[in-house]
Amino acid sequence: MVYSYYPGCTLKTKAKDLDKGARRAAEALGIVMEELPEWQCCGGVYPMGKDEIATKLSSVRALVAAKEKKQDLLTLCSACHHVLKRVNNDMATNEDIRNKANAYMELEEPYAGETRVIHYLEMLRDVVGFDKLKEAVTNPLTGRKIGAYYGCLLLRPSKTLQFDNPENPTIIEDFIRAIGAEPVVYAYRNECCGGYVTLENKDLARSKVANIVESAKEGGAECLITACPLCMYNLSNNNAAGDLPVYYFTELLCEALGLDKEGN
Amino acid sequence: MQVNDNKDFQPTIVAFCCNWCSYAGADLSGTNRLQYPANVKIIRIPCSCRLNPIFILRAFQRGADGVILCGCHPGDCHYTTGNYYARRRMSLLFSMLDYLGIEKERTRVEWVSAAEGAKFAATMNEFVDAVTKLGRNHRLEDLRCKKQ
Amino acid sequence: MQRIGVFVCWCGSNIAATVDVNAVTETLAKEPGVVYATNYQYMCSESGQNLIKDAIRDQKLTGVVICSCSPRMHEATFRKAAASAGLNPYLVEIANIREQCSWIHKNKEEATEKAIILGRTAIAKVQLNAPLIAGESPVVKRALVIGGGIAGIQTALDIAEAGFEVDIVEKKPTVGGKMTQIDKTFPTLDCSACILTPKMVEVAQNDNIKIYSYSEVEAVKGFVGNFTVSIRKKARYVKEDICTGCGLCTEKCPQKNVPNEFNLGLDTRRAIYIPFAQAVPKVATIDPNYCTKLNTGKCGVCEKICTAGAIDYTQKDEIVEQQYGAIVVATGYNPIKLDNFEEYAYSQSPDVVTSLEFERLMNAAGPTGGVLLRPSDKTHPHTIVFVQCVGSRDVSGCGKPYCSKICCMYTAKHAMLCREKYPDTEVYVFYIDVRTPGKNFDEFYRRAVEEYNVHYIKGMVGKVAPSGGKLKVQASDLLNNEQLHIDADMVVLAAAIEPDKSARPLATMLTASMDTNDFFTEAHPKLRPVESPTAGIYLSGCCQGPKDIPETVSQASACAAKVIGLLAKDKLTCNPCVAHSDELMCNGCSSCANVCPYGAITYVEKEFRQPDRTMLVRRVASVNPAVCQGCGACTVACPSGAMDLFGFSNKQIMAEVDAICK
Amino acid sequence: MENLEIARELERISGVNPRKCMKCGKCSGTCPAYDKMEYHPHQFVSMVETGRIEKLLESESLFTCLSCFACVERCPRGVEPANIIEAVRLMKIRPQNENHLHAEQIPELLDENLPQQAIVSAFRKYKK
Repeated sequence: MVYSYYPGCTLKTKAKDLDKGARRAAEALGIVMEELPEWQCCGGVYPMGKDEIATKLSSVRALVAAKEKKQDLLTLCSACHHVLKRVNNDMATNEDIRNKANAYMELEEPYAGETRVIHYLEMLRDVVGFDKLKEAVTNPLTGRKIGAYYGCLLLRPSKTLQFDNPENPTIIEDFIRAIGAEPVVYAYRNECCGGYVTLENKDLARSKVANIVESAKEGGAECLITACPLCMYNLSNNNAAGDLPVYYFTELLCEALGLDKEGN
Repeated sequence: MQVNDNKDFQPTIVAFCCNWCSYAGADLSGTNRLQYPANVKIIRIPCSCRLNPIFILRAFQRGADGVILCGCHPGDCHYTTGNYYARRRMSLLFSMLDYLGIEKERTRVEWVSAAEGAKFAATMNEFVDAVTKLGRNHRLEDLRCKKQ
Repeated sequence: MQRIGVFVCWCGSNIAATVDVNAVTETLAKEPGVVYATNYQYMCSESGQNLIKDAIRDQKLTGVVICSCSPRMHEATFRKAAASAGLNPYLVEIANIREQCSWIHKNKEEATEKAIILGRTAIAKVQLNAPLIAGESPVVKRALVIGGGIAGIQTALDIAEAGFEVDIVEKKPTVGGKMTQIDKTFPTLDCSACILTPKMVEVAQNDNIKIYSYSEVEAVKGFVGNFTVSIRKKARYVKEDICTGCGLCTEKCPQKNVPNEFNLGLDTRRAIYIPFAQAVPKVATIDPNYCTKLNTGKCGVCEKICTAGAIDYTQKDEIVEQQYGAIVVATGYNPIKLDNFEEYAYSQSPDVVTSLEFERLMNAAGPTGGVLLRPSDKTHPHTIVFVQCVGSRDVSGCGKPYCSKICCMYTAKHAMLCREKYPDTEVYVFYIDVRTPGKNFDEFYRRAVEEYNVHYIKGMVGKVAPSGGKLKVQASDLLNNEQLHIDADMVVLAAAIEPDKSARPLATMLTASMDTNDFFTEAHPKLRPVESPTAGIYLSGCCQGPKDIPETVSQASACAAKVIGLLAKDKLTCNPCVAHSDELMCNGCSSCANVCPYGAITYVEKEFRQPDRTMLVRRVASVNPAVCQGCGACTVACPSGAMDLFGFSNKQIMAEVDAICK
Repeated sequence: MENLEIARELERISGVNPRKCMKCGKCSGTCPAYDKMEYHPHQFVSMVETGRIEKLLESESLFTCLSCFACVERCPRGVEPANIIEAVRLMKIRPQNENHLHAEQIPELLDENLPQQAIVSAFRKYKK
């Protein structure tokens, strides 16, 4: 299976671990990730205003590029996934946004949301299959108790993202089982960590992180895994107790597949 | 749109009323002595969905100046869905008539319940006014049926 | 040659004051076909009617036009008079010169002119009237009630009481329905079983009632007065007539781990079971999904211990065919599945329960013997949060757009019972609106607040987080503009109710219409609330819309009254103003059947003689006059003009149009 | 009257019809930033509906919303309170010199591990 891959800015800088692990693991699983040439920042935050067109264009360019290659667009960062998927949905369903974006882009063939945006985790679940992944695991993380942290952007709004049950998701838990570890299901795994205000309202961010960390630890989690660089930063840096390590899910994936972090 | 300047003009108006709601509504406006012009003549049909577009064409052919259909409110049809059929059929027919040059103001669908005597009278007053302003209708008229 | 008589009524001065009745009479007398015209002070009076009757006989009239009040007033009167004089009643037409002429106009000249046109219009129509004979169809004097809950039971009892036979088809092994699972009833707090079980016994003992339990309706044919219904009696692997209901088998069966649906899965039962002690019929049923003998061929414990010899592992489903005059739908409701509401953690914590589960937890015959214990650790809950409107009034696509109607009251009941039985519990009720219309209902709710000190909070729960054996409830308190965080021991969800899943396929079988929520629609929302628009189909209970028990019972009895009214007749007189198809013109395209709301149109293969004398078999529409209600939708849909309506034919209406536009 | 016009403009930007709200308060029951907000999600919806926009425009609550979409997800009437809050935010920052954060403030808030998203999510409250 060959995918167009949209890494996003953060994965090229602060969240290299997320990207590197994903590429190595994909190779081991027989998935080809072709990074889009000349991709631009998705904007990081989905512009909700119905009259915001320009801020959606960079996402549309990535979607069009994947369409031209006749490939699904694979994403890894939660924020990029959220933005690309929602912009794609706008292009498919909102006539006004579609017309204006197409008029601006002057494409040969107007774009109407044809590209399928798929997250790396969805790819593992729906294309590779968690049972196949389990077979590929050479170094099962037996005995490790891991809490999945979903955050907001992968799940909501579920009508557009259609990622998993927004209130009781299971995809990361299934992933944890596939790599041989034991998932810790805790109530706050889909509650916001306060990442958006981490720059200027540390109090709020810290109190949200505390709820999540407490809830996970109570369930016996030894660490958390996430797909979001912002959650990663916030959960690691704003956890007052500082006692619950947070990893990208791809880091543990590599470990289970017997690949070291640097990808050897 | 032509504007009528003949003050004595009396339009001929055919009103089709469904038996269960609008005909009863028309009766109620009579019971309450609510006036509306004598130009309106009512034909009773079992349901608004009984109205064949041909009847309307025939009316215009025979010299009617306006045709109005009254039925039960959506969801209240005695036969459950008849008024929905009527609404769909009439919207098609009226746009065709408009295309043929019979102004949109000459045709109308209105929902009048059995309790809405006042609405019936008001609707008829409005409709007669609107048609009177337009004057005689000559489109579709069959010259053999021309009035003396 | 037509011989038409015209009768102009003065209606005292009601007509005569604004309409010159003499002028109308004289003018109409000159219309073609009119041989007699007269006017009279009160045409509807006995002497007025005699005037008409005499004229019909003396003048040998072939049609009658009466210029009088609305046909909605006296059409039936004049038709009857004509019939008694030997004229077909459908050869009478009314020109409405009172409500639609004299009463709405002041100018006498104008009104007279209009009255003449209306009279002329009626004459034009009556020329084309055909004598119509109302058909008759026989009535099978037996009713079928589908669903054996309180609605079905009440309807069946009332019909049986009137002396007619009734069959109840119930898909579960026992009748009783949801009410058997309910602990107490509002607003009186009397025990549900205590008032229901005597009725169940009554149903079983009534000679006029036959219960098909563990059975489903398979197919329905026919029409009002004469339905043929196939009923599938599912194999229960126990001979119903031999089983004594001793219950020994249900104690000895080694398969113990079957979720007990009567207690909503809160405990277990055996593979052979009697749903509950007061079940009717009190007969054991083997659950084929769990029975070891049926699945592997080994075991047979129940057969060995049954002294009556009632067990029969070879039993097969059986189809029974039966005739009915009327069918009552009483398929009831279910709480919705809460998969879309995981923010309340229903599947994540056993201590989050639905209200119906809470009924079982409070019930003396329930899994905890009537002691309120948390399902997770069997401890006594001290803080209980009730959440209203879970899935009701929800247009987001997760729930139901309507108000489920019963939740406000049963939640008040639950809250009150909790506080009464366990005064040490704190009870919170989160509500959007409290809706308590009904006799003694609002007083009941206020008692919960004022006397039982239940905390009613205007707001909604946003999240329930199971944590450390507690349920962390996060909610808004809109009146105090606060967000609340409550550590609860139990959360009770007032789940929306929806029609039973069996209702949709049943509606298709019955050609009874449903709304978008799968509730059956009534023939008229105000005036015919217990009848389906499809003749002979009646609606009882929650299949028509959410209802509480008192409302269900009154609707069930109303429904029975309607059924009795039908069954009391030997023959049904049909409305003769129905559609009919000209077979020579019909091309069998199905356009008419597609718009018919009653399923009155079927297709038959018929042989026709061609111009070249060969015979050709064609498919043509055939209208069942007993089912057709005469709306006329098909007459307009028909592309070939084969469909027409008696009494309101194309020609008649066209003649009226011509007369008005002349 | 003028405020009602602004309210209709907000409805256009957000694509939300606040009259669909049935005042159940589930958005505010759900909101993770509730305690730090002066006006809460249900108040945003109701104040836009009735045209009381000025107070909202002056409130810090605009920038306290975490854009977690929990209110959008759980609203039983499909009202999307987060979209309304975003629309008010846009109305606040679109005029020149009305920025919530200024570019020169940003460097001192940064630390070296901070991912770009955090800066962008601060920047969304900012227009050049």
